[in-house]
Amino acid sequence: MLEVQAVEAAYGPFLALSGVTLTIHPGEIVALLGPNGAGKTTLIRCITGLLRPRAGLVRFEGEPLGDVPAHAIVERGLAVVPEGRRLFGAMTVEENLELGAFVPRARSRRAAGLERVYAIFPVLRGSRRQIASALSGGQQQMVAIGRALMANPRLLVLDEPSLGLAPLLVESIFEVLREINASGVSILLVEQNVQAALTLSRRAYILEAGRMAGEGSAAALLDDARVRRAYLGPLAP
Amino acid sequence: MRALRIVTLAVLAGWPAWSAAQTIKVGAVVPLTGRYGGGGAQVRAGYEIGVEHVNAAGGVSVGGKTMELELTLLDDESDATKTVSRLETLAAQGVVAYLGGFGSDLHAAAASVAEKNKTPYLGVAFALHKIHTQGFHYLFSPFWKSPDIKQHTIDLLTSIPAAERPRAAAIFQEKTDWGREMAAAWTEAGKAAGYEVVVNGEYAPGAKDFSDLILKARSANADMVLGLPTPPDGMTIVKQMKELGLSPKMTLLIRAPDPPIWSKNLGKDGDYVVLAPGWHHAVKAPGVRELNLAHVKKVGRPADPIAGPAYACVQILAGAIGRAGSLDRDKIRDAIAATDMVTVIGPVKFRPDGTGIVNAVFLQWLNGKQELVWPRDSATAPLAYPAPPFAKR
Amino acid sequence: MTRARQLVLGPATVALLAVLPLVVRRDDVLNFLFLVLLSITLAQSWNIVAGYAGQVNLGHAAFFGLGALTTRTLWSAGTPVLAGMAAGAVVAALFALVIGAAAFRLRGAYFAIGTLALGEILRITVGNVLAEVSTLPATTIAGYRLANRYYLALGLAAVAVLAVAVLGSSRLGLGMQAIREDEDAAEASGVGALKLKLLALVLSTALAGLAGGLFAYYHISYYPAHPFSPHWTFDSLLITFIGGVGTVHGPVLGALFYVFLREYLAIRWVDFHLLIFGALFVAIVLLLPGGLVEAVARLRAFTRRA
Amino acid sequence: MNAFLQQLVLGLLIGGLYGLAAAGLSLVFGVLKVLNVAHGQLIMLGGYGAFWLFALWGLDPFASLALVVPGALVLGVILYGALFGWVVRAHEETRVKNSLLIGFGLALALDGAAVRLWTADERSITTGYAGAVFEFGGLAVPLVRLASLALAFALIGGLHLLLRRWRWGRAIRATAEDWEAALMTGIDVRRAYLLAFAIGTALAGAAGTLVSVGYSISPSIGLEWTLKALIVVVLAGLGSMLGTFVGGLVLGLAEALSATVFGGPYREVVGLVIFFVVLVARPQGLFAR
Amino acid sequence: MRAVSDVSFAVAEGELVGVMGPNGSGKTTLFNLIAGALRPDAGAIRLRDRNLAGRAPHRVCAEGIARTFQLVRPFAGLSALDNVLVGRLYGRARGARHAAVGEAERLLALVGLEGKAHLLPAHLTLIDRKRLELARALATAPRLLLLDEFMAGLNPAETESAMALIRRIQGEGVTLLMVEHIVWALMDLSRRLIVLSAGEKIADGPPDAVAADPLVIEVYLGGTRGSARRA
Repeated sequence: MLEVQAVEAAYGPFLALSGVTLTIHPGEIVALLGPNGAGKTTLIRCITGLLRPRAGLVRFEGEPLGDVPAHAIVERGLAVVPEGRRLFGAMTVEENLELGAFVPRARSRRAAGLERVYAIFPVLRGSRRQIASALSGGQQQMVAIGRALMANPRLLVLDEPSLGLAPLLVESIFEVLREINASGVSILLVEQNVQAALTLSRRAYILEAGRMAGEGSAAALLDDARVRRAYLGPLAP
Repeated sequence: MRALRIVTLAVLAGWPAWSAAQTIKVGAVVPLTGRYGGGGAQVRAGYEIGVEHVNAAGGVSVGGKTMELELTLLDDESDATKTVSRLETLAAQGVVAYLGGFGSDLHAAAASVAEKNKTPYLGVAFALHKIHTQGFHYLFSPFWKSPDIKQHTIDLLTSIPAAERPRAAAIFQEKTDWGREMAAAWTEAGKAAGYEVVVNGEYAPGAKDFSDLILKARSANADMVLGLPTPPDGMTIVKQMKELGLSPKMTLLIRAPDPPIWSKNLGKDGDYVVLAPGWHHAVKAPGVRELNLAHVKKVGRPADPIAGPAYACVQILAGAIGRAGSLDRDKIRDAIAATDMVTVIGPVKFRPDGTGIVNAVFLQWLNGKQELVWPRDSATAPLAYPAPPFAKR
Repeated sequence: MTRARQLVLGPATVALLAVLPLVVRRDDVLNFLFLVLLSITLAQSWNIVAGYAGQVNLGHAAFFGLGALTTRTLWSAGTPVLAGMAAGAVVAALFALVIGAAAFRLRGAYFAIGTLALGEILRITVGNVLAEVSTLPATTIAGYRLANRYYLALGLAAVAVLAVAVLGSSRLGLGMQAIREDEDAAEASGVGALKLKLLALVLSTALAGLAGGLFAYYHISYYPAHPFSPHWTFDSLLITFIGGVGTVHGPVLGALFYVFLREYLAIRWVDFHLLIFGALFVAIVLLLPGGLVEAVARLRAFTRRA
Repeated sequence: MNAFLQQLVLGLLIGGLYGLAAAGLSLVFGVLKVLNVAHGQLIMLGGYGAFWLFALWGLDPFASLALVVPGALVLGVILYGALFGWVVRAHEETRVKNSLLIGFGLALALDGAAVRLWTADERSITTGYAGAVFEFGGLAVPLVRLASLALAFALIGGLHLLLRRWRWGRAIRATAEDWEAALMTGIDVRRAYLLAFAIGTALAGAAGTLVSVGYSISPSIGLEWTLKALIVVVLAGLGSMLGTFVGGLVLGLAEALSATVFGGPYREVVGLVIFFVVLVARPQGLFAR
Repeated sequence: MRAVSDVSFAVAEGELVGVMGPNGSGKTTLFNLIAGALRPDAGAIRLRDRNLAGRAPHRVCAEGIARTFQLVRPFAGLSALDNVLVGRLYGRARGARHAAVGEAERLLALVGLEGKAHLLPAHLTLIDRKRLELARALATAPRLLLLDEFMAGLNPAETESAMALIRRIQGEGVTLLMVEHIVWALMDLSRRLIVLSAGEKIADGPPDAVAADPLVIEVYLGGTRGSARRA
């Protein structure tokens, strides 16, 4: 589904990623873990075409994404829920959602897409005429996920969906992700919430300071001291 | 820094230097772009045709040697600072006299540079009298000034039977020194012409809305409107007068209705407006026919109102140089001051302050044409008075 | 360029320009150089507040105009012109202090447009109140020497360049540049942003006021609203930007280039000069987005390699 | 009292034109973050377009909008492709600076070209029905200017709907808010820029047409309209076309009010003072969200 | 919306206190409040018994509180030396200019930027930019230094050297309050940790005690309540 091979990326003179490799198979949920500033968001920018890697290759469904402009990557079936949600705050919920179905592949199924999102997040149906910036954080996150779903993606990339949300909400969001995955959408989940991410995913990668520091099955990593140390330090229980 | 040096050298070396040739160099800085561009174009046509005609007639005889006039004309973008700078360029070229541009602020700046450079300056298309009260020695203007306009306004109005004359005048006063000067002059003229100024309202040039003045004039029952708007202001005034139902018996606007474009823009709403551009292509004077022919060839219509006086400037200058018999600028200056000749604008003499003693004309827009209505003896049409209301045209 | 070279080259240029009127007795050249020097002063003064303190002031003409108005009024009344210019600088700076407190509540584009409005308010008001043309008496004109104006302009331009050079490496200049780069980070480093911005504005407007005084001394006949025209602001901005904003050399290079190109084209192509100037300007901005200073640096690097 | 009300009505009428003149500038600034100081020149070109359609074929100026607006749209596409498309690649700070410089050069070039093409004479369109007036409770409402206001409102309203309903309209709004997020939802941001610039130019063309009917045009009117538009843009704040329109009306009213109270010459001064006070009190503008 | 509510703590002279908490828990807001970038709605911030709450940032700096930023914010148009000079010439120190240059150079050397004084920040690596920002903050002669995620984005080797640098600075007598995500580094450096969650202080104590606190583990390691119990 998605292959990232030996990607190297830089902002100006300093290297943000080097030799990063990652694979997602169809139908998988893969977690990408790592502390703040490790380069997770940079990797996502490389995958979504916002940043051109200096070296290496990103392939989506076998096709290299090297020169594909960012907007055309969405058309190919790769949608992203950006960090901090990045909703169009002055627009209504429904307008945000409909913009998610902007690309041709999703446009014809706009109505069905809306129904699907409202089925997943029933609260949004009630607030669909509201201005997005007036929503609570949790609802905003639902809109962000809904907007990405509207593109009818085959791979959904989520950048820190639990950020700033109460634990109960995180739980329900993750439940939704499981449902989405069950409907056939592969998921790449970038998270700080290690526990939740590893519970949800089957495999995970650990990024540290721009390099892959580890990879493995979620179950193994849950008990891996390396993960724990990356977050809680040597004194972690 | 190397580039700085290169540029410095380029400035010094590449700056146009002028060679001495066997021509009489005359310089003009005229606004071809910017807000005065329309007027500048009229002036330019007059100068260029004038120089062509003088040269076609064999040029000017200077001390037994016949020389051609060579006109260098530059654009100042309607910006007084650029006027100054470009006049200096012309001075370095060795011009023996300056021909003026258009608009009183540019004239004021230019005349003072001429004064400083001790170079005679002939300018038309400004009626501001104040410039002539500064004691300038080199400034000449064969064009009527505010006091002349005042006097001729009286003459024009008193030619109307006393019972029918306008009684209540509204002055739309542009907030400039000329506006102030003319407002005072017209107020003064009312005593002799038998009208009272019922509204004297000011506006800033370039205004988009004149309704406050028009409404005041309407409620004061003004039957005459006097003003000296720029073309855009004048057009807006007439449009809004019609909209707000102000239909005076006489509308006398200086400046705005001068360009031929007036009636193209306003259609029949522009009719009946009386104007005082200083000249008309139908005046009876020698050379007018030739000027009109050349103007038709160049622009496609008989000479514009300002083109005539501009043409006259060249005639006066050529005559003065011939009489001076020298290219000495002071001798030319004295010869201009002693001018007593007949030009396309009729006989011209100068007063000591440099203002011209020239014939006066009033025109009126009638059926989309500028008709000469005053003085009566050379009129192409009688004065249409009172003007019918806008609705009945 | 090394500091030593700068210390030699600067005075040498000024000295060269100082002897020029003795060699070249052409008023058009003097007048051209006068315009360049005036533009340097005005652009450099704008550079202080925009290039160093990072506040794009679009009402700069107001201060130029106030300087001209004050100087002309006092000079006409018999005050020596230098005293009049000093007074003009003070008036401009005082006005800056008064409006600065309000205007600096605005940031970025809002500051720019707000100051543009202030400039227009002054221009229209002056045009309304003082509608009479201001002309020097004929006796003064008879004794008018362009060289005097030229020397004053040279001195003022030298002062302006020097002021910016000194400011650029001073404590105050450093603080202003810190504000330009990041106002919050500057505040966190102890820089009182409002105070320094006001100081930059006062310095900038005082210089603009002096330039206005010079204009009043130079221009024989003009309408009092003329120096308030937004064109003076735009000229300063364009000269500074095309030369190199926030540098000492930028406005100097920019003024030379801008005034030369403008005057040259106006003389050479009477009917098409605006069109050519505009098109050339666009081309230069597209080709040299970093301004002339950067282009010169690149050129020098290139010639050194070649 | 009547005269006072009459003034306000006329202020409102001219305010609509201010609003329309500002709308295009606001759209371009809001979406591309580019300040096009040649906007007034584009208005001027629109005016000439309408003028020539009227002078050559006698086409009614309001009808000629149907040709002028598409023409301006094409001009916008060309200008974007040739000039402003290069500017948007730069970072935001350089973007504003370089757009200022390019806009200035473009303005000069257009000024010069217009003089060569159409002479420096002022032009204006006077139709057969010019000067016709509705009497409404003793107030005179000039037909042409009322029609202009209505058209301006219709155009802004249409644009408002376009930006709300049309797929690309929403894309333009999304790009204005967050171009990166727009890119991530699959919007071709460059295309949104191009569309916004072209629509902005089309609006300028429409405004120019109305200027040539109600007032007059000449090659030198550009700067004046740019300044006016700029002030309305900031007064209203970015983000809403309807807000910009209302901002224009507010400015027109303020000017009329001050002309009545302080006299005609101070018409614009008071408008500017109000503008400055609003700006200092509410830097984000009157109607920005 | 309340970002931080009713948070109280005291820092002793010479102490190094770490602040941790998940993203969005209010750490940066807390720093902004202390540094004067935000005005507190209620409460007091005292430095040596002087209440600084509500003062402008540059006044707070003059009183002796300096900070670094979560995302480095050096003055991009100024050389490294000039960056530090700004701090020296305007902060609490306000030294004479010639002395200031010497001090700035000493600080650049202290943070490990010797030989890079004339480079622009754009030509520095991330760690060097962080060092530069630290030097700029130190140049103001702070009594209290706020470090906001100083180690974020550094590789392990760089993190080690950053830790050594922080120890050196603590050795110079500067009191430190640091927000950090790299918890092992924080636990290694500090004797005391404060944990924030959703704008409230949930723990305050020695690192081992904090790390063992079930509340901390739940909010920090995250996850659902069920999985927290399992951990």
